[in-house]
Amino acid sequence: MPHCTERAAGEDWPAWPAGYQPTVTLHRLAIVAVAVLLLWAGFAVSVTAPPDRSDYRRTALQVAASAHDAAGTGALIAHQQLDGDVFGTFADAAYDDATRTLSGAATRLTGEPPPDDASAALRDGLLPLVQEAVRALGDAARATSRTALRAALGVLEDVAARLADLIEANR
Amino acid sequence: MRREHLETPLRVSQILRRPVTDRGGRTLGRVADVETDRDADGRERVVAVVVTAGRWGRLLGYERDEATGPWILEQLARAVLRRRTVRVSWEDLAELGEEGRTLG
Amino acid sequence: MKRFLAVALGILTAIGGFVDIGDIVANAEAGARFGISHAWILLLGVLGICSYAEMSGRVATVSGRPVFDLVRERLGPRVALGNLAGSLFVTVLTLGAEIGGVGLALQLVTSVDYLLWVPVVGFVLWVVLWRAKFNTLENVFGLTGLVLIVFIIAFFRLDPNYGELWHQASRPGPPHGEDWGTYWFMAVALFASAMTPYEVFFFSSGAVEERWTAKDLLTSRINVFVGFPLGGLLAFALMVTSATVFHPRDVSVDSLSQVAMPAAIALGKLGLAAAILGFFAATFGAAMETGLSSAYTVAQYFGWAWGKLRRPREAARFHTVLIVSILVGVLVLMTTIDPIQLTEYTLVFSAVVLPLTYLPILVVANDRGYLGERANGRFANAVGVLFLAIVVVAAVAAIPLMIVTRMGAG
Amino acid sequence: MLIGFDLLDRQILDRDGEPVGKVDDVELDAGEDGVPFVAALLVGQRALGMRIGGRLGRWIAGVALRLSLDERPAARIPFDLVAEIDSAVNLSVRRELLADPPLEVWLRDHVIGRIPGADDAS
Repeated sequence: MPHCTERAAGEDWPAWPAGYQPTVTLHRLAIVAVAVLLLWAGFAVSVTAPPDRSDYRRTALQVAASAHDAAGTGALIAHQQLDGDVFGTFADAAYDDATRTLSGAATRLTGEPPPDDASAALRDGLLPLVQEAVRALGDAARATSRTALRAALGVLEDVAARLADLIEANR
Repeated sequence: MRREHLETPLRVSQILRRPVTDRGGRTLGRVADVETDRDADGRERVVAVVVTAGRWGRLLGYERDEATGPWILEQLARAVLRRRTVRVSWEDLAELGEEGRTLG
Repeated sequence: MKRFLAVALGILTAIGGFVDIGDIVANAEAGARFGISHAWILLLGVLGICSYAEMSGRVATVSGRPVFDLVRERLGPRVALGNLAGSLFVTVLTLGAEIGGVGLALQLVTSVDYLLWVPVVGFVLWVVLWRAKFNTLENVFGLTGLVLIVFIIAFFRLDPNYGELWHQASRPGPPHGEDWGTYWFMAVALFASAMTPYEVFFFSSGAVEERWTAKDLLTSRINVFVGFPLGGLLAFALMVTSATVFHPRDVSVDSLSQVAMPAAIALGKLGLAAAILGFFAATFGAAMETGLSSAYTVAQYFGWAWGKLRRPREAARFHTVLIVSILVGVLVLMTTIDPIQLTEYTLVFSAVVLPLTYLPILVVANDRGYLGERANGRFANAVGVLFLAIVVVAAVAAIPLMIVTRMGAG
Repeated sequence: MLIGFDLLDRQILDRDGEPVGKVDDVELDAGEDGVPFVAALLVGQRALGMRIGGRLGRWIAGVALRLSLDERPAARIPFDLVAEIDSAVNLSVRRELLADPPLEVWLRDHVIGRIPGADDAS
């Protein structure tokens, strides 16, 4: 059986688990602080840097996809309203949800200036479609007659199809 | 600190994780557990300490025979946690390494 | 006869109680964007929760120790404290998401913004947990949750393209316009939605509190092995109806109103009403379970008196944690974060913390000192280790996938 | 018996199976021959905090000290009161005989007990 002799902690021992010795804690704290700073700096750079062409295109395509989702969903709701499948409170809430998706997308598109001419062209193709979707969705939500609803439905389906084409063309 | 000079009452947490070396100064590891046995008066008296070289004091219960399997976890536990586990009887324990922390 | 009824009730409650806001969101989103190419993930998740719940139910019944009690006992106070912090964070966020889900369901029938409902729901939730007959209510909500069967009926009424669905299910992978990153991100979220840690905290604590004995073990197994897969079937119905309605139109789902639409399209107003009632029951039931689970984890770590059957006065610390958890859940929603987005985040974090509670249970389920002959057999261990590997991979992959795919946006 | 495995971090139950606390630390006392024996179980966040150690442990112990509202040391349960150790540590007495944890008492008297219905079983 081995005998055990006195020995100062930390001589050639692995360090105590975190926080046992003040020096270790300070050391770790410094490493953590530097890591956080670096992460934060990286985050700040990536957020504040002006978007390049591919970033812009990615954003634009996401906006187009959201607008397409909203227009498609709006068309579905209008369809169900015409068929008498939904009650009023549900339709209101569903139109609200679609409108929220759409307005979020529109804000993202107008919030970022396009970095070059190709990006500007993409935006100019997309923006009218988004605006038309907003208008048609509003019309459908407010429609009081079947005729008005049917008209809004037609526009929504048309916009959704054109947005799908735009997404496909820029993929 | 010499074993005989341990101040009582003593908390088990003051013994656990203390470094243990043999007479030749070879490191054995740290105290992972304290073994007791019931004496005639019904007291649980300390008979030995379990010393493991692993950094992680907890053994997930694999130091006991009742804990078996899953095979892969057992192997892992043996390899990582139970590496070079020795039982040092209390009489053989001359001194415990410094604590390196204050309690109270 | 009475026993048979009790077993039947248990199964039905397990089916209805399986679905929560995470299942609703993850399945509908996956169905809309990826068709049913994630069906196998859902199957895997259901098998995983069966294995996990069975083990923890067995351990709780035989040893009388719930999950978090064992977590601290096996991992030590320090590691278990980190574990507690992670699990509590996820459970309270999930509680917030469930309360948000109740609010959204109420908004669909009242047109009153969900944010106005949130404090009301939080208060009612607290009152229910404070003094109501919990077991009765658990059964009521579990049984009401069964109306989600409407999605199974809706699926057949939608006249789906079976060939196309089979094609999606049998060739897993991203469809046109999606990539593998988003496919796997969705897979992790879906797996986490089926295998939620709080369900197991709740289940094992219930077993301890109701003092289950070895005789109840059979009942518990039937509940798990019949109830959970059938609950998974309801979740699958949400995925497959969404895949039938939204996927062909290339429309992705990001609101609760969209999730209900297939029921309306197939079954009209009645189907829609059933779907919303189902959402309400499922999310409120889950809010009760997550609220209690938050308090269970803390109380079991510290060894405090806990339990839904105790007088609040006799478990003051437990009830204080419960109140604080509900308050935090409500406050999180009051930041106006979208409850659906909150759900997506909770699923990611849920995947990250799952191994921390799964590992100790797997280890203890093998401990003959605790379970005697009821310790894991070879088969249970093979399954247990397989899922440990899957759970670890999902936990490691969750955050990188979240960052790379920008929360699944691609 | 292994103190680390069989005692530490186990749930303590009274003779009726009611939870008393966790074994947060174990106190040893020296016998006549100088060999230590298990004297008592220490229960409470102060004992836990001191055991965890480090900044976090000191913080836990500090908070517990402040919440305990008096200078009482961590709850100490003499080992003689332990009847049996299985998956939990079972005492031979009812928990009413032990001092109630100060945090529980404070919350009961100032928060939970003041809400209507606190005495109703569900």
